[in-house]
Amino acid sequence: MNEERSTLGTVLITYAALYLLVVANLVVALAGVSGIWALVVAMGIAGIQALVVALFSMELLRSRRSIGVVAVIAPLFVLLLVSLTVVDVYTRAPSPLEIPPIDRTVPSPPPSGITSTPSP
Amino acid sequence: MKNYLNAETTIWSWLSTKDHKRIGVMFLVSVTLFLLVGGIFALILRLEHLTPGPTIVSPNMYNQLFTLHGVVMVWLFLIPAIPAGFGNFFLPIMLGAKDVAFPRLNLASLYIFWVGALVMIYGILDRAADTGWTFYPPYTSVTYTKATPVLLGVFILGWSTIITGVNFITTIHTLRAKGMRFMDMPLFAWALYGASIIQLIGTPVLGLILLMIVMDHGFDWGLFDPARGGDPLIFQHIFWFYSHPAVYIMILPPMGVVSEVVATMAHKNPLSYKAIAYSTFGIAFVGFLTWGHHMFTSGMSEFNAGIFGILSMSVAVFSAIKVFTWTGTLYKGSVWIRTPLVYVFSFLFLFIFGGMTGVAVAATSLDVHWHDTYFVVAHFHFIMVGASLTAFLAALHYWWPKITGRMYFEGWGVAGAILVLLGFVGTFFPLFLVGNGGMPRRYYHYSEQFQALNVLATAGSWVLALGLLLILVTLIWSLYAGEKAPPNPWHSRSYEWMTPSPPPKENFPETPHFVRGPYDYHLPLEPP
Amino acid sequence: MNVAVPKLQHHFEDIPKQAHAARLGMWLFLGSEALFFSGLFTFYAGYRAHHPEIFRLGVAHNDLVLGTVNTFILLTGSLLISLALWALRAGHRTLAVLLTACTALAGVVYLVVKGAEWGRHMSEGIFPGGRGDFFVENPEPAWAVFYTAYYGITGFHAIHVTVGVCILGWTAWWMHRERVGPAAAYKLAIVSLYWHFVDIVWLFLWPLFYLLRNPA
Amino acid sequence: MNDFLRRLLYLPEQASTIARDVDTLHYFVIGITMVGAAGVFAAALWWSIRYRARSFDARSITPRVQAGLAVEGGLLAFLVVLFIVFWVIGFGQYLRMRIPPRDAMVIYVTGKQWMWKFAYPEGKQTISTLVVPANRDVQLVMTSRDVIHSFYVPAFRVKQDVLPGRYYTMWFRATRPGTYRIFCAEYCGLSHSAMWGDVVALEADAYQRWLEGEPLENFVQLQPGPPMARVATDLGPDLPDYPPGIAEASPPRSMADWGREVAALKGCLACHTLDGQPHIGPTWRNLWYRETTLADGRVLIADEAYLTRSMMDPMLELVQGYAPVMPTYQGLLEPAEVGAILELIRTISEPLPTPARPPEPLVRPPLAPGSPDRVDPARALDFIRETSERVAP
Repeated sequence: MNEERSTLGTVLITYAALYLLVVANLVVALAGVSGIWALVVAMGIAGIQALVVALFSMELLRSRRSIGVVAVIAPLFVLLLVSLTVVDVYTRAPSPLEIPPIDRTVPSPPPSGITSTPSP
Repeated sequence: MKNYLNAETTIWSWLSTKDHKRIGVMFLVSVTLFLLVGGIFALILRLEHLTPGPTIVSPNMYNQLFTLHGVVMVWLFLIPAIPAGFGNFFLPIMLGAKDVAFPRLNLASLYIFWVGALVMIYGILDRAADTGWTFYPPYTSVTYTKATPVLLGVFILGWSTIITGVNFITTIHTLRAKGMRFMDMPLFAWALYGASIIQLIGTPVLGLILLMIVMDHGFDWGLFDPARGGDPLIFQHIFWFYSHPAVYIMILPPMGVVSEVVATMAHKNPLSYKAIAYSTFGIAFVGFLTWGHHMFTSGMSEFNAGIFGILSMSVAVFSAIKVFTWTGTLYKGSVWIRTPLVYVFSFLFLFIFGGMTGVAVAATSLDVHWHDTYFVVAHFHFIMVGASLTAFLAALHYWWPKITGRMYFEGWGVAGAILVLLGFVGTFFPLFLVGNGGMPRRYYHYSEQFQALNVLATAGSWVLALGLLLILVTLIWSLYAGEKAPPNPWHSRSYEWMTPSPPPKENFPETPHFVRGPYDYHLPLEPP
Repeated sequence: MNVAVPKLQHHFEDIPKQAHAARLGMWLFLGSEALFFSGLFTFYAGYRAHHPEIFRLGVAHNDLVLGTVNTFILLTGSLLISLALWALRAGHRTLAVLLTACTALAGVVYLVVKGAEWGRHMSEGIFPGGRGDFFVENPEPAWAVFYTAYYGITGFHAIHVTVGVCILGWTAWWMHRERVGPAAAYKLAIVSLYWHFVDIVWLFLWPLFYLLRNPA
Repeated sequence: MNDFLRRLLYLPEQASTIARDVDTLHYFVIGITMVGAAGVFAAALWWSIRYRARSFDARSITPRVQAGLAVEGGLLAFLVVLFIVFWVIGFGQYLRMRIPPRDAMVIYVTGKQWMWKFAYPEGKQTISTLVVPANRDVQLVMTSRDVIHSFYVPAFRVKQDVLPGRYYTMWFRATRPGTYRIFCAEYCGLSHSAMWGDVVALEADAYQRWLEGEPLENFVQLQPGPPMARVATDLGPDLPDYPPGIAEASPPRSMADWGREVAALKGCLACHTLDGQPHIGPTWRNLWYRETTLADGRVLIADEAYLTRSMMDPMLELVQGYAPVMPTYQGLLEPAEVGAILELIRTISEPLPTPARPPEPLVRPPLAPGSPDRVDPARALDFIRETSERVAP
């Protein structure tokens, strides 16, 4: 694990890139990209930023291989949990009956079928 | 002769020790205590089922008891037992190191374990949760019993296991003896490595879901309340993402113990070192893909049920490879039938039976009938008690001479092992049949036709309890009346037997340099 | 100027091995923290899948300016700690102590801005758990779970930032008191790893709560 | 053969079309499990005896036997194929189970804390007894009113969790008339183990006659519900107390919690709800000291006196819009228990800070208001009397 100096230059270039990526993400959002593409672009840029921070600021490039393995495996499992849960929500069968809208204004009157008192 | 036990004998020297061996012994004592606590809860539950109606406890008490039985057994015994107890003691010795990578962190893990246990005991005494160890919302959000202390207790215990995981992986990576490659490590170290991976990836997710359910139960945030947009299935996904790999935390270290005991008692190299090592990693990683088989009937989509079904099958393959490799190790060996090997035989039979019923449950349509019935209860008890507890007892007898310097009593050991095996099969085989008959689990009341089998199961539980008590008494008795233990009673080639028993404070008189592998039984054992 | 050399633990042979062990230990801990946040991302993703329309409206309702300011603050903090590490390795200890203190300050500013944002939401009557009169006007249940998710996720992240600020403060004071030299720079590197991790988590949270606002 | 194995494995009768196929897969998988376990165990025992240690000194050595890749690979391949076969058969049956046929007859099911309620499209409603025609596909549209329950009929080999706020479907086709027990399989609180019911499969014409209103006793004799069910869901006054010596859980700290426990055990929560949902009886949420109009038009404040009076003599001051079905609790509640219930009602006097649970997602029977076979109010009373008799004969 060589401890030779990380040059000032690399630090400054890294963070210039990161600032640019933040601005890029902002511009894309304000430009009105919508739907699935908005998600893909936003997460893509965030992923690139995370990669840059990990490789340069967290000196992953100059660490031993065992640390690299940890840095690769953890995000994979994050993705695993998120993706399979979202797949479950999207592939559920549609509800056989639509759920009546929630009206919170007044407690609903007693159900008529069961309990209305007999007409005297 | 100075060893780690009598190096200093003040209480403070034990409480502030940084010696991994003492921390291991303290973990073993606490963990055995909680085994007895959980066991008592189990006995009361079995007594309750002697008659279909109310027998000795009220429904409310029964619900609290089965919740606490689950929580105490899972987080206070099964998960810390072999990694924190035997792992702490033997991993540095097996690697030829003086101590674990972060000794102070190791002691912190012990204290966090005790704090978590105390918070749990406070929860137990003060109207414990009656929600089942799975804490499913929306019931956990509306129950009037106090779930918060139990939840926070488990949260704190989770941190204790995370710290142990960090410690073990760093130790294996940085503190191996000179010239010891990964392939020269004993198989118990591989098992601990696999279990630590799961602890590091799974336990934080448990920590988070417990905090969420505390918010839901304590402050009514309605995170999973459908009236406020919530969906209980999101809880189940995040909870089972931890809880299924948690059962592999409970089974991987016992597999490591069985690999050690089989190789030593058969005096033969394992049939295939690579098969066991790589299947340990296989179980550790593929274990995370299979959590959905707990939710086949919970309203998850059929598409997901199919994916999780096929992925759950892949985990079973790795366990099966290990079982075939252990059995093959006995071929052409020189087998000593001693107490640890009797436990390994019961481990083999019960683990295959438990594992295969697991595969059966993963075949999706069968699970619809079995889910949440006593069949599933019997399945996971075959794995947790049949495999993990048996392997814990095997490890206890196998390493007793090394830890205490005394030999245990062979006759009593075998008697205890047979009693435990008979008691266990007597308890849980009838529960398989009752589960097939359709008796749901967590039932205070059950239909009359299931009474005969339940009475049989309760009788079996007494035999199991008797066996465990016998083992406890004879082992403590052997502390005083047991004969002095030689450094290598089993003539094993594994590294932990190359040091005197009980080992000195710095493990090896001089820094070891191992020239031969841990399983070279084709070479004679020259005196240490 | 006596340059304090870190104490060699009895069971490590040399400092680089001890430094690598500490760094590997911290990376393992950060791996487990990443999984802690995976549960929160699942919580957000699951409910965004359930109620895409209202989550989009919720994100549009959030204040984009404050969110972006916070992103720049954390990024600057990440820059400052990298400079501090470079300074310490180059031997300028006082500069390193100053930069570490500035990083802690950046963390505090982040928390202040986040507090302001929470205050604004609470003044609009938005409280976790679907309480508050904001939820009387928009009765759809998804609003309640969006804002509970917002408070929960940003809350847990804020706790991590607070812990980071305390560690940074202690590290600055420890470097000053021990007159630490380049040989012990790996200890500051460990602290910077944690701070960079907290920054990465926010880089993912920022789009989820502030950028994904455009109607399909 | 099928019946012998079914009896050997203690499986319940196969009363639905899917049950027989599930059981065949069951025998196939359990058979292989038995063979595998016995084979490995026999191999282990045989090799241990055949190669038992003869000399115990440290110098004894054993040959180094290393399994080739072929042996391991072969075992691996065999297992992978075997498990995939299990999955293919199992998942096929699972899809058949989960996707209801097009023309199935729909019945609405609601799981509520510790009872099952069934509503037929024709307007008939029953508690705990689901009457279905045999040899006809029946699709259940299910939801829950409070926590997760699970509709489980062992004889049909079907089970489906039921979550609040969502509808779930499940279908089965009873092959033989008869009575098959329903269990709740997902833990749902105090009387989870008493949440039983019965599926009564009748011949087609008998079912039609029952639908017209013929009492169920003409067709089938139902066994009594579990002893515990009578305590929690019983509408009748004669509540069996626990046998003496039952170790009662330590009484909860606050009176309100104890009141909630007493209300659950004495069956009040069977008709009154705590979360603002109207049910058979008025809800206790937000009831404390509130103006209530009685059946005869008088208006009074619901204070301690009124609540205690209506516990002991419910018919005296009946609330407007509710059926006179409440049994008297005279002599059944000690003064301390009455006080605990009043304390419970007092502590839930302010409206829920959050919106109430979604109103019963159970859809009203989809009948046009004017349609003739809509249940007219006069017959509603017979239904109440019929269900209260069935639950508490």
